[in-house]
Amino acid sequence: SDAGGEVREQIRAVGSSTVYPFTTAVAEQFTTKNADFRSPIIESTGTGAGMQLFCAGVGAQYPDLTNASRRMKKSEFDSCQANGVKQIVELQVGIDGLALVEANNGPAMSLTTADVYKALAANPGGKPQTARTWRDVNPSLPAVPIQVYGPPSTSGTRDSLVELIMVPGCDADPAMKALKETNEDQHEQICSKIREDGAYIESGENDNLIVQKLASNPTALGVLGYSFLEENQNSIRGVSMNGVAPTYQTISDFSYPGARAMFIYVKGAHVNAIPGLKQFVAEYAGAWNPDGYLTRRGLIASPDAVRKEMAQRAAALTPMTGDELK
Amino acid sequence: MTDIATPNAFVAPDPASTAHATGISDPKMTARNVNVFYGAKQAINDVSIDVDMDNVTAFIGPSGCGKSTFLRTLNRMNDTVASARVSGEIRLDGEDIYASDMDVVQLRARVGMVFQKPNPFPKSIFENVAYGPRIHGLAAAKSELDAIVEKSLRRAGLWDEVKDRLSDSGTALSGGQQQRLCIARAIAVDPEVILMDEPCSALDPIATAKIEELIHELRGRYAMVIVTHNMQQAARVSQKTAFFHLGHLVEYGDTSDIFTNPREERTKDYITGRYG
Amino acid sequence: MTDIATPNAFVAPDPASTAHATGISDPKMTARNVNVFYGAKQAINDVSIDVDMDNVTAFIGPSGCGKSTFLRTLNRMNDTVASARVSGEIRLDGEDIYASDMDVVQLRARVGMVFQKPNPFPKSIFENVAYGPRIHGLAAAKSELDAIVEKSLRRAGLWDEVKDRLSDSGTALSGGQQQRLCIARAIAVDPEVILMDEPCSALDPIATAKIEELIHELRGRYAMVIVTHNMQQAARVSQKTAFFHLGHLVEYGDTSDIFTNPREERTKDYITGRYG
Amino acid sequence: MSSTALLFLVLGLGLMAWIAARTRAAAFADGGPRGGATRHSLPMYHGWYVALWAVLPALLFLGVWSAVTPGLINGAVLATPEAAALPAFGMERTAILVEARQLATGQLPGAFNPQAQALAPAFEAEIGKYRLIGTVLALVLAFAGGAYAFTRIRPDFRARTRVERLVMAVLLGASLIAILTTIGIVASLLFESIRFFSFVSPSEFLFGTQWSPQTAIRADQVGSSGAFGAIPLFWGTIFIGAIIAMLVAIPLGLMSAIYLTQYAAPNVRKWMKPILEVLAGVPTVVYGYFAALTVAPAVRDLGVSIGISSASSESALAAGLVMGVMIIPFVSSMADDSIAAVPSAMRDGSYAMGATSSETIRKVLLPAALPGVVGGVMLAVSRAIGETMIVVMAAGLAANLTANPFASVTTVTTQIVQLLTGDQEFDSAKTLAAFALGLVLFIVTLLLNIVALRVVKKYREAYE
Amino acid sequence: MNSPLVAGSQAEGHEPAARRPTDWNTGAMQARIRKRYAAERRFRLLGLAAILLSAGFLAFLLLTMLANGLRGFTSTDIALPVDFANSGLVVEPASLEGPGADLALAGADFQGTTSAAATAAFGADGATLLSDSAWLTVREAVRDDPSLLGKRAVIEVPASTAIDMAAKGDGDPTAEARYQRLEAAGQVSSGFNLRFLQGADSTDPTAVGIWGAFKGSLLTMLVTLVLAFPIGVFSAVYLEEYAPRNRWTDLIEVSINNLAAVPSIIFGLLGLAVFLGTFHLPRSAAFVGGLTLALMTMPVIVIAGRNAIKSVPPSIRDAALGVGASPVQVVFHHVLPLALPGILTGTIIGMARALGETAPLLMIGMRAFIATPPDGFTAPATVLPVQIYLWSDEVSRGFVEKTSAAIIVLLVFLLAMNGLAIYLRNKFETRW
Ligand SMILES: Nc1ncnc2c1ncn2[C@@H]1O[C@H](COP(=O)(O)OP(=O)(O)OP(=O)(O)O)[C@@H](O)[C@H]1O
Ligand SMILES: Nc1ncnc2c1ncn2[C@@H]1O[C@H](COP(=O)(O)OP(=O)(O)OP(=O)(O)O)[C@@H](O)[C@H]1O
Ligand SMILES: [Mg+2]
Ligand SMILES: [Mg+2]
Repeated sequence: SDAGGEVREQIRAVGSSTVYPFTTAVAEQFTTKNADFRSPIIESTGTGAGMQLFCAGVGAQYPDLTNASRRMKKSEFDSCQANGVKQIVELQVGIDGLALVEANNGPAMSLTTADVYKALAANPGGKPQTARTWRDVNPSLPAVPIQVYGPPSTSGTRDSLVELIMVPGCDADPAMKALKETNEDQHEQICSKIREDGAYIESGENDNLIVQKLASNPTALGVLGYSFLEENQNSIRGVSMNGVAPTYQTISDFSYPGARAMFIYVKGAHVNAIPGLKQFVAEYAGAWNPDGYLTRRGLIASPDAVRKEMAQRAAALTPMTGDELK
Repeated sequence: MTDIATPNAFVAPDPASTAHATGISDPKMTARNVNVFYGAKQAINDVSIDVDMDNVTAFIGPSGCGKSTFLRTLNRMNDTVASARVSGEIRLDGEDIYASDMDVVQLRARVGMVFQKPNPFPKSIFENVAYGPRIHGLAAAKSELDAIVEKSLRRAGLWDEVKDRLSDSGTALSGGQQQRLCIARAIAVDPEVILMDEPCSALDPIATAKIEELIHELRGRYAMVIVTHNMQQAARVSQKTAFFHLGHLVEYGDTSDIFTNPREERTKDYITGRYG
Repeated sequence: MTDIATPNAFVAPDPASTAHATGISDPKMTARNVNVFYGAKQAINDVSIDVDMDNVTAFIGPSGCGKSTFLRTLNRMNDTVASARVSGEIRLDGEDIYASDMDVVQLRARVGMVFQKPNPFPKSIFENVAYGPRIHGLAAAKSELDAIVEKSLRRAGLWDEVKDRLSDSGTALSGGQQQRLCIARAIAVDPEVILMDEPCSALDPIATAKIEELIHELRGRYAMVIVTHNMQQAARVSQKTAFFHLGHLVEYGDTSDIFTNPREERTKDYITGRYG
Repeated sequence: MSSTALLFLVLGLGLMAWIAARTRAAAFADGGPRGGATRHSLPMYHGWYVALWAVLPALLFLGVWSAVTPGLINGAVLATPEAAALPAFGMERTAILVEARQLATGQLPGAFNPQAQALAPAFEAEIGKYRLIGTVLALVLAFAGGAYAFTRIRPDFRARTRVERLVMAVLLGASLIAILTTIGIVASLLFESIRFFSFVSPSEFLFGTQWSPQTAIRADQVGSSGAFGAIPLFWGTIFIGAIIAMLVAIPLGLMSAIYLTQYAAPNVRKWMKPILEVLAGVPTVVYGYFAALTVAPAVRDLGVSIGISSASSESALAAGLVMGVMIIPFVSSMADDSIAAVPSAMRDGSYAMGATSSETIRKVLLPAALPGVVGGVMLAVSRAIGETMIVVMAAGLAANLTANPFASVTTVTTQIVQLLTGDQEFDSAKTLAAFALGLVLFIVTLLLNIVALRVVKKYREAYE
Repeated sequence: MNSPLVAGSQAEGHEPAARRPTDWNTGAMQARIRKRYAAERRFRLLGLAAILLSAGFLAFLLLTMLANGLRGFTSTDIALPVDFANSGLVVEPASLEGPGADLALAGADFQGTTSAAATAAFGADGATLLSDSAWLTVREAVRDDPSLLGKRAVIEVPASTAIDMAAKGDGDPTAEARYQRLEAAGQVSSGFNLRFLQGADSTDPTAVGIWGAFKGSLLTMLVTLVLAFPIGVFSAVYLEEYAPRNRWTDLIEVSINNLAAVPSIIFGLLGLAVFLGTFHLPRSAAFVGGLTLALMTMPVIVIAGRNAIKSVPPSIRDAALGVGASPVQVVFHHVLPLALPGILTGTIIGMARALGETAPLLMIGMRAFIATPPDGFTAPATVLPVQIYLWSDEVSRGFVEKTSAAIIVLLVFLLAMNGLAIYLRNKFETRW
């Protein structure tokens, strides 16, 4: 009940595995630059679990910061409020691209979101899935078997895949778009359920393994964070989508469909109690510029206007009101 | 010694009572109507016997007849067998050893035991003999302990052979020496009775002869009971002999009578080697 | 039978040679100057002996004297002990059984063995007896096998007791029955010699009597060697007796001579129970 | 006084009691074990007896005291006027109280919350008060206990029996931990599982053939259809752990054991056995890495080269092979033990009939050792189906109901890890499914073990 | 002297009187025997093959790991000339004496200086040749020798992952080319990577170290040992020596045997629900990890302990009881000392398994990024196998060889423990 509680001298962060490498990089710089603070503890729990831990309350046993590969939901904000986590500072740290990739010796595909949808949906357009090769989906594509390594249904990245690529691909069909108005449930069934007959291969969190597997299986595609694509240029390359290849440029201006913003949420009530939290946020704000060290690790910087606003917010630690969320 | 309570069991009509009623002046231990069960199986059937101070008593009988079982009831070593159950009455100096307030640990210090296979502790010879005195606090000082160890080893006839290597491991001795070491270990706590379960069966003839000689020497100082499967040995070392068969005490009496003039047919068959 | 090669070992001046030279007409197996070592330790020391067809030979001696060891050299069961090493010469019908071209598998089929503790396989009674004929391919058809099993069980005097439950497990029989089953199993491959290592020591008197009776019946049909620690048993069942002591063959001769008129002091001491 | 200092004080008192009692007992007349006036127990035991009486009640009291006082202190603090401003109930109130306490005890350098700052002095005062009371009571108890025990020392007092009774109690207590752990496991799985079964019916869970936990992570999430038929997971688990792995482990393990026990020279055996055991000691994460990076691609290439174009690089075969190798020692050491446990009389019996080694092994030793071997295999299976990391890293997550070893399947343990480390809410059916899966896994291994124990036990009795 | 028992042989009356011994020398018999011997040889070869296959697999596994991992123990350094005098670094050499040094250094822009120096020395792409943590090396150098500040000095700094990979012959073509040029100029060197053994986790593969995880493993194992060993030994003693045979002890026995085979991940769930959920112990702490693993290891120790205790000959117990030792004395004076080697081997094997365990620790939050070695039992920590798991998931390719190197460290640790167990087993085996 009211017993418990621990002394804590270092920052504790939880949340998305996508943001994790950036936050750890910042943490590392923070430690080397601030010898008088203990190094932060950053745990990759996934966005949802991170939100849950973050919103559980105020006090030493709850994390100070959570990483999110998507924006906080209204429901999560409410649960935070209910638990006394009143002041939450939202910071967009940059953009991540959910990239479709293939091996460098692959068939050099160029796809549209509709192709991907038709190839990966469980019931494309409400009909049973029959496509075996990409040519079945679109006659202009090569006749290689559909094999896509992607995030499992337990991960937030999977949500992004559905939200950013599958649903738009589905809505490319006007009938589907119309369905959304009339029968939202059915629309969702048809547009967002991914096939489970083996063509879409759920791979664990280990994206390196996906890279390895692509290298040994050139006809397969993979769904990866942009940072992995950048790091492994020597073995894999991006697949262009709707004519746009995943590059730093196309993602930062959101012209590549797989682009998504990444956030961190800071607990206002902890700023004064946890030594170094303020400096940590400042370090982050200094690192997310296009020439900062985070971009070398695959972060795509936010547009200038956003960065400017975020920098101000980071300095003033202005809490959000909740109205901006949906 | 305290006087012996005379339980009515004493006059119960048991086959052996007439046998042992003769010639025993001063029983050290008395057993009356003892039954031992292992689970549902009865291993000892209504045995009454007296063990006295001046004589060596031998238990003989074919394998599995219950000699060891009965011997182990005398110092409650059977307590360690979960399935064993004992009924009847066994008294040491008139004290009921199965009474609830009997301290088993002390009883075993008073009724020592030597086993069929020599079982020295894997410690030094000195420590083997000193173990009992130590746990019973019989020696206040190291010198006292030394004295006890020396005396016990002397009595066991082992001192001259080992006095220069008391710190060697007890397990490094030969079989016969080990068995004498075990006897020394039993003597060291100054027991009143010594029970020996086939102490020579694992030994060679020379070692056997030494143990037999030792038994002769210790006679009178301790009440002794010896189980043996070697009838010649029983004849050589004991003054009283009890013949067990299938859990019953068939015959009990002076050794010379049993071997020359057995009253029971079974005893005679056994002694002449028709079975066993 | 083939004629016996006479190796020069035969005339070697060994202490026992005079003893066994007498009265043996037709040796089935001959051992000459056999030594057995376990690692560096010598367990059998220069033993020469003949085993013949018409007599039952008993090996007696105190525990550890090497009876079992010597017995096991006769069908090379000692091969299974890694540390065991045999020198000297042992012939079966004149054939050297330790020769390099000797087929051990065949040898063991010709020289059967029965052990101290009955060791039926945990299979049915039928399978126990059929095991040997099966592995050696002695029966071409099931009916032949049935006949062999029946014949063997009859010879072992077990047929009437088990004929209605041949498919019961062999381990479900009583000790004495198990031992007779083991004898039946040995007989089933039609051996020429049967070696028995204390076959009755784990049995009760009645079972023992049955086995002794069986040995009498089989006599003449197979050469038989029996190890026993029970001198009365040796006297009852054997015609020849060999007394071992500390790895040496002390005395070998007609059973009646050995028991009534031993030539060696050690033999006499042992027979009269001064040790063992 | 801090609690550590108090602890040491009490222990110090115990030491003094030990010395005093030992000295007193040593002064009793020494008469050997017989005779009336003999001391029953060694002085040391008297020492322990008194020391334990001095220390244990005091420690027990301290334990209870430290469990009870926080509530009392909170009550007292809440009664102060500063506490009136606290929010009525809920998490925030608790958080403030905890914080105030931590401030008062100096555990926190600064306050998250000004209200906590205000309450801190009150906490400080109350904590001090209760600590004083506790100290005094503990010391009194220690003295009283020690004194009581000291007065009982007499030559015939059975101190050893008493002390040993305590030792026995400690030993018994230690063995009860196993039961507590079992209860803890069941409790921690059962509660969440019951909640899971309020979302998904047990029959759907146990017999459904569709596993696709794509339920909404959040209320508004897309793709929220979910299917919780666990049959594909059970199948995957059995396929990898009980079929493929066993096809590797049983022949290799059994033949290795046979070779080592029956044929190998003692020296070879002495070396080979520990070497094989290393296989079981290699961490599973290493196997996982190895399986994913070395074995899986090779298996895929093999699949493609023999014309199975659908061969996945996350195949059941790769995971099963590596897992099979991992459990070779489980099979081989159990087989080794049970073959060695077959009485040598059996072996001799067979050799004496003229059987060759292989005939003896196949016809006599193995049948006799079979129950033990089966027991070992059962244990190996339960180890295999509980194995996590190899599958997490090498076998994929696709819940396919297929018998194609080149296809990807998933196992119960993998799904547990995925469900609990993904982006989830803690009371969604998805997370709770992990506990339900855990429960099933626990029950299955429990049954396997009971069967294995039965088999092994029955077999042991057969020879004794 | 004894008359033989009367023999009755009616039972065999129907048999032929003459005995026909089996003829072993017929062709059919000989062929059969040859066949049997052939089967014997085949069987034996099969056994040998099984052994060789198993051992071969182990060798292959170890060699693969070794081949991949040994490179992780070397690093590539670049000789970087830094002109401190003209670098614009604002550090007072005087402030570098004494306790304020760290603060003074933290304020200075070593990062900028380092990349400027790199650009000056190696051209426009100079900064990308160096590791992200190269400036730390420069800072260390200045801390060690403040006099550098006024001079020009050449400092060996770690190269970037790309150059490092190129140096090891595994880089992409541009990096290879760049490396060739650097090597031709004598500006690179390779050597043993001491940082790897001393440092903790990092996001930069050229700066990572294994010591943090190693220490976490040590602390966790310590907790496991301290809890599991006494409890395991005590339960083993109780069950083997004192427990009456009844339904309760059967229950204990079944639980223990079952716990020894319960999937490790279930212990993770237990730890999550009980230690974190109910007792609110800190996440990611070595203490909680140790607690969880102790529950997992304890049954193994109990089983090993019981076997060891069982193998102490009963005659020793009889001997002690026979001179009047109490049951407790028998156990503590005789049985336990004699069983100890066996108990220890079992313990080491159980501990080795706990050391390699990953899955349950993932459940209780020991998968965090922790850049400093833990300094206590409740401090956040990670352990070797989890570190391996985390590194295998890192973005940078430089982590591949580090993962294998960490595996080597873990294997060495384990082999040492197994070796100790074998040594104990051989040393103390059957002394009576
Ligand atoms: N622990 C036990 N549990 C069950 N039965 C037992 C136990 N110990 C002995 N028995 C049985 O009790 C009977 C008597 O055994 P005991 O050992 O006393 O015989 P013994 O006369 O000493 O035989 P031996 O000469 O072989 O030593 C035997 O039938 C034996 O099987
Ligand atoms: N496998 C072995 N390894 C080493 N020494 C052995 C082995 N088997 C027997 N011995 C030793 O060889 C000697 C003779 O043993 P053996 O078993 O032949 O005696 P035995 O006369 O049959 O005795 P018992 O009457 O006790 O059966 C003994 O000293 C024994 O210790
Ligand atoms: Mg006995
Ligand atoms: Mg023998």
